[in-house]
Amino acid sequence: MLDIITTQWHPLLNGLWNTILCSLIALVGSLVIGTFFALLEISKYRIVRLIGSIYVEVFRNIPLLVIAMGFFLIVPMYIAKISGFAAGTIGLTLYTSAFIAETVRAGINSVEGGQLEGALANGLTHAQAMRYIILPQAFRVVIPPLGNQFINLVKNSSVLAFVAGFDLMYEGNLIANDTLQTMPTYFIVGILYLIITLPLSYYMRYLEKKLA
Amino acid sequence: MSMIEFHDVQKYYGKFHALKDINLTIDAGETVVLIGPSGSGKSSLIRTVNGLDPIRDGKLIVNGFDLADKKTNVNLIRKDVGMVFQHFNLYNNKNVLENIMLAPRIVLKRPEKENRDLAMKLLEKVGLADKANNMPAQLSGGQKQRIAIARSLAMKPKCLLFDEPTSALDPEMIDDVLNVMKDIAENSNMTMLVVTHEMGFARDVADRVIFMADGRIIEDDSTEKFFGDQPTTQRARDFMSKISGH
Amino acid sequence: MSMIEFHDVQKYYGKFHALKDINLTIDAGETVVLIGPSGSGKSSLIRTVNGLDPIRDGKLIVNGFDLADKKTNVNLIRKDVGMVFQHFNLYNNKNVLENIMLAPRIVLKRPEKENRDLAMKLLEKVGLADKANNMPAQLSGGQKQRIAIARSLAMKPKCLLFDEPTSALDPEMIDDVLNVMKDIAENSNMTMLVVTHEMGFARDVADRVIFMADGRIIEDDSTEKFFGDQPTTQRARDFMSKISGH
Amino acid sequence: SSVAKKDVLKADQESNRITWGVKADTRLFGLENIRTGKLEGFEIDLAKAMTKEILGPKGKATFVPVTSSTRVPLLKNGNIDAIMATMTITPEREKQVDFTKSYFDAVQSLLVKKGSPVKNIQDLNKAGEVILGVSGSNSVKNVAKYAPKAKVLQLSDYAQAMTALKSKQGNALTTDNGILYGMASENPGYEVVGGNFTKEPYGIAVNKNQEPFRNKLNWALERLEKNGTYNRLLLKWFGNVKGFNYQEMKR
Amino acid sequence: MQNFINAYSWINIRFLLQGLWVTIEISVASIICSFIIGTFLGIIRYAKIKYLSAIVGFIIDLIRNLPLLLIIFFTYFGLPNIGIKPEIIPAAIMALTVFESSMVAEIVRSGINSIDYGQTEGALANGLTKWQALRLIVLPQAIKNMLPALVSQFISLVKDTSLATIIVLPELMYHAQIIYGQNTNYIIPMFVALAVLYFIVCYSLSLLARYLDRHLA
Ligand SMILES: Nc1ncnc2c1ncn2[C@@H]1O[C@H](COP(=O)(O)OP(=O)(O)OP(=O)(O)O)[C@@H](O)[C@H]1O
Ligand SMILES: Nc1ncnc2c1ncn2[C@@H]1O[C@H](COP(=O)(O)OP(=O)(O)OP(=O)(O)O)[C@@H](O)[C@H]1O
Ligand SMILES: [Mg+2]
Ligand SMILES: [Mg+2]
Repeated sequence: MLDIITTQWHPLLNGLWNTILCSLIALVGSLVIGTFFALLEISKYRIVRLIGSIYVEVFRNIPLLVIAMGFFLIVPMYIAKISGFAAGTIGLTLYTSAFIAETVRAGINSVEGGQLEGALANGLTHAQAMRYIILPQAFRVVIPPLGNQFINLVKNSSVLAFVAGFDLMYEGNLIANDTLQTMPTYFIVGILYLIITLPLSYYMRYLEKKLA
Repeated sequence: MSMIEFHDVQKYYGKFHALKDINLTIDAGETVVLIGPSGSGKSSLIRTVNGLDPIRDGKLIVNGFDLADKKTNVNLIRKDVGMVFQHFNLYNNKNVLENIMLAPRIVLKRPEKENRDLAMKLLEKVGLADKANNMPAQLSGGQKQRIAIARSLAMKPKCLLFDEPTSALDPEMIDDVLNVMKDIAENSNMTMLVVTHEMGFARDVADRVIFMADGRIIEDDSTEKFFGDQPTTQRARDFMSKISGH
Repeated sequence: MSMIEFHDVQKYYGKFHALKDINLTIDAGETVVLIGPSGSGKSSLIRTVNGLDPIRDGKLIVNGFDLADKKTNVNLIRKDVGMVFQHFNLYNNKNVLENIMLAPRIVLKRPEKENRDLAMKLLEKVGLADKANNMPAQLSGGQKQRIAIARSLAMKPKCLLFDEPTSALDPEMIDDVLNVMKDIAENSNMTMLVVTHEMGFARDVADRVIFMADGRIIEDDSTEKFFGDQPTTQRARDFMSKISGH
Repeated sequence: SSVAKKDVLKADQESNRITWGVKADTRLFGLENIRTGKLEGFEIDLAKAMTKEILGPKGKATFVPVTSSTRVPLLKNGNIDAIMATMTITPEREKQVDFTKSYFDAVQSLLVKKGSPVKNIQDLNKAGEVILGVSGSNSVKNVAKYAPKAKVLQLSDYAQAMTALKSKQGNALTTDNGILYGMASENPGYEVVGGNFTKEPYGIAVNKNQEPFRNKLNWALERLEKNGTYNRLLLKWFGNVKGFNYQEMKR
Repeated sequence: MQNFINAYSWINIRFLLQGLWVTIEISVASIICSFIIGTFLGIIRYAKIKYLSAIVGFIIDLIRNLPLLLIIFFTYFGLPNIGIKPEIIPAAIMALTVFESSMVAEIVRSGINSIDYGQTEGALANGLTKWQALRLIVLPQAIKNMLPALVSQFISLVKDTSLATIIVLPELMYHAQIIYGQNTNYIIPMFVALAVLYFIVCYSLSLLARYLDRHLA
């Protein structure tokens, strides 16, 4: 196992870096897009709500691999050239955003109705009430479930392995195939994932306690 | 000049007829107390006044705006009509000062310095100047309610609505809140519509007492008449005897 | 024979000293009312009696069992000591009848028929026989509280604890609940310890009134003394004047 | 462990059965026939023939589908006795498993779009060129030697790699020419170029310390080469592949 | 277009549906197992039992934070090292159960915490033991609150079964790969079919959840 680390540290580090990069981009992207669709889902207008829920249901109910493959194989045929890393990251962003939309929507619903009424009666418009009062409180409530989504996101970034995105899992597969030391290689890959996800999950737990 | 006018107002929740044939005029500067058993429609009535709940039918004119008209911008009404809730509804994510300053800043675009000065003055008025930087969760119920009143006053409204402002409070906190309300009623020419079971307050402060039951206004008396003689209807007399002492 | 005995009881929440040097004896069959300002420790005291909250120090003997002793099975005490909460705490997933029948069936293994008959009798006693199959969410606050009382009575306890049973209720519901409580106090030899702000109830029903402040028992008077003369301490007199009328 | 101590040949002779790890998703070598559910291909037929050779006419060959990532752990855990799954013999791999002599000398070529400026592997040795391959195959390692400046993208299977080529995710697809010719016949717009720039000897992998078993496999392979069975199977599977020169591969 | 027509021959569709059936079987088995085990573990975490809760919590955290792919791998190839040699299907169910149980445990723990503590106090004061209060009063209410999160998790589970292609589990994704192994032109039609089939299964699951949500008292 040590010899894998000594001889393969370069691709492993490269994979780790790409996994982190993809996760960060998808994290920000899915948070923005997810919040947007959460707001659509609670709109006054039925047609807007419908658009929101179609988006969420489609991306939530199709495997991430299929979405990423779609971007990698089909988009370049008709639309634009796209690298495996980009295809995987976009796929991951859209996929995760559907889950985040659900989470944020639940968070908004969990802010008690009095907060909205208080703001409206105080003269704020609906949009202002959302922006200054409801969303800030909703985000506080959704931090724990969002944390879980982010951990899932990091793990799901392994979809890059299927679209040649040079992430940790991709490099791990190659090393396992070259050296045939399959179990030790995946063991190391597992530990590298834990190095990202475990601190994240303990930080989330800490935040959850602090905000409770 | 009238501040609030109901003309044959009907309100429904789905199929449930919550307000029936409401006719009521409240003049500018009047203090009106609204009483009645639970579920009689007091909250429903008061919430239609600033457009928190829509009406189905009839005409409702508040501060010159017609609420039944879809083209009316309800925010224009809410600027001038404040509301105080049973459960305070302070913004949990803002401290006391921010609770008071937020709406004037955003809605009225009041300059920051003037906004802060007024907020501090109102905090003093409600006796809580030392709590300016506390979060709502750090306050007792009575303190929260006084902050909520200050928050409404900061908009310099012409009219204030109160929906059972003291019924979620511990008994020894109630007087602090009622005293603030009395002060407003006596020392400003605010129009006030107050749902409450505090009969002492009604007797001392109200110009008129309105009694509701089953979605209807059953009595609309001057305070002297309501407490001096007796309510006209049996319903109101029964109700008064039931709540006396609590 | 004494039902509840506190000997130098101390209770802490973390570092906060919530009950200080409590000494108190309540005899079987007595009705005791406990009053005091918010945060004075009334709930803390009453919750130690059936072991919902642990004590740090001292001796607390309830129905012959020593609660300070770790070997005491607290469930044996709870069988005989019922409790009624401010917010009712009815089982939201069970209908009214099931709320009442659950504990006797599981804890006392009371035969089903006998259980149901007693439950129906109690429902009649609290005036809600027609609500047997309702879910708690379909009841008003006053109805919920009467069901909660019936639920406690179904265990045939020797002692009942009440923690502000009427303070979450609409005023016109309060009498229904108080009347049920009066009936129990007068027509059974239940021991009752009641935290309440309803002075009329205290005056009519209580044998003794206890006043707490800052975690201490400050006054422990007979009802005649407390209401007839005046409370001894200034603290209690101030408190009484503040809450009178609410 | 117990797996390492076991004498596989003896055990197989006792049970009259050899368990092979084979491909189930690779045309010509090992592919599941979805009508019958049976595996078919050159490696399957060769494995059956070798089983009969070693165990006699009643000997049974059992097949376990494997992927590039699972074949070695399955071997080490004793789920399978031998791997015959387009596995190239490399010195790196010989540290972990033992190989028989080569049973198929694949040669590596390139597949490109017709009219592509790429004519051979040297044309790809430029920054910005992208070569597609299948992850776990040795061919991608080879191109890294011949065209170190090109970028290599490795995908999970041939169909994905072929589609990526069509999506212009790369300029050329590399692997063994038998597979490339097969794909060229399905996709008329594409052609095999670059000659046969390197050899890819496939070997049967067995666990370390199984000398008797490995020797027996080599022995059986030689017998099949001598009695013409090998050439017959070659003709059966590669005779019709357009552009594939099976004559050169005859033994 | 011709590719789509050829790819969707009856024999290929039937083969896909066979894979779908395996996906459903594996999913149902894993959902049942992980629901039972996850609830049990969630209760242990909630109950704050000395040492045990902390140990269980640590193991849950470890598993939750690993990619499922690796867990499948370790189950299938790691267990034989300690003398357990599962077949592919049991191995897949085991790996999914281990992973999903740890996710379910977290959902259960926070579901229980979401129930007003007054419900527990009411039951305790009424003479019930802690365990009776949990089982009869708190859990039934918590399950209703947990339903949306549980269903999301089970939808993920259905999709996650596709990761078991790595150990050649003959489920939907793997069958699609076999089909496009015959002809590389079938790959896009197969991915479209995968999207549709997974969508149908997963969306039905959310509809079922919505139905339950409305009809659970
Ligand atoms: N959002 C709603 N949807 C359906 N019915 C409602 C809604 N709000 C109120 N109601 C019903 O309308 C009736 C009047 O309610 P309202 O809250 O106005 O009474 P209230 O007099 O304020 O009572 P309380 O003293 O309990 O506050 C009640 O029967 C109530 O159940
Ligand atoms: N779980 C807890 N943790 C920490 N402090 C607590 C806890 N429960 C009560 N306290 C504190 O102990 C003191 C006594 O509380 P308690 O609830 O007994 O008062 P009370 O007399 O019942 O008041 P109220 O009339 O508001 O119900 C208060 O200062 C309160 O903040
Ligand atoms: Mg109301
Ligand atoms: Mg209390």
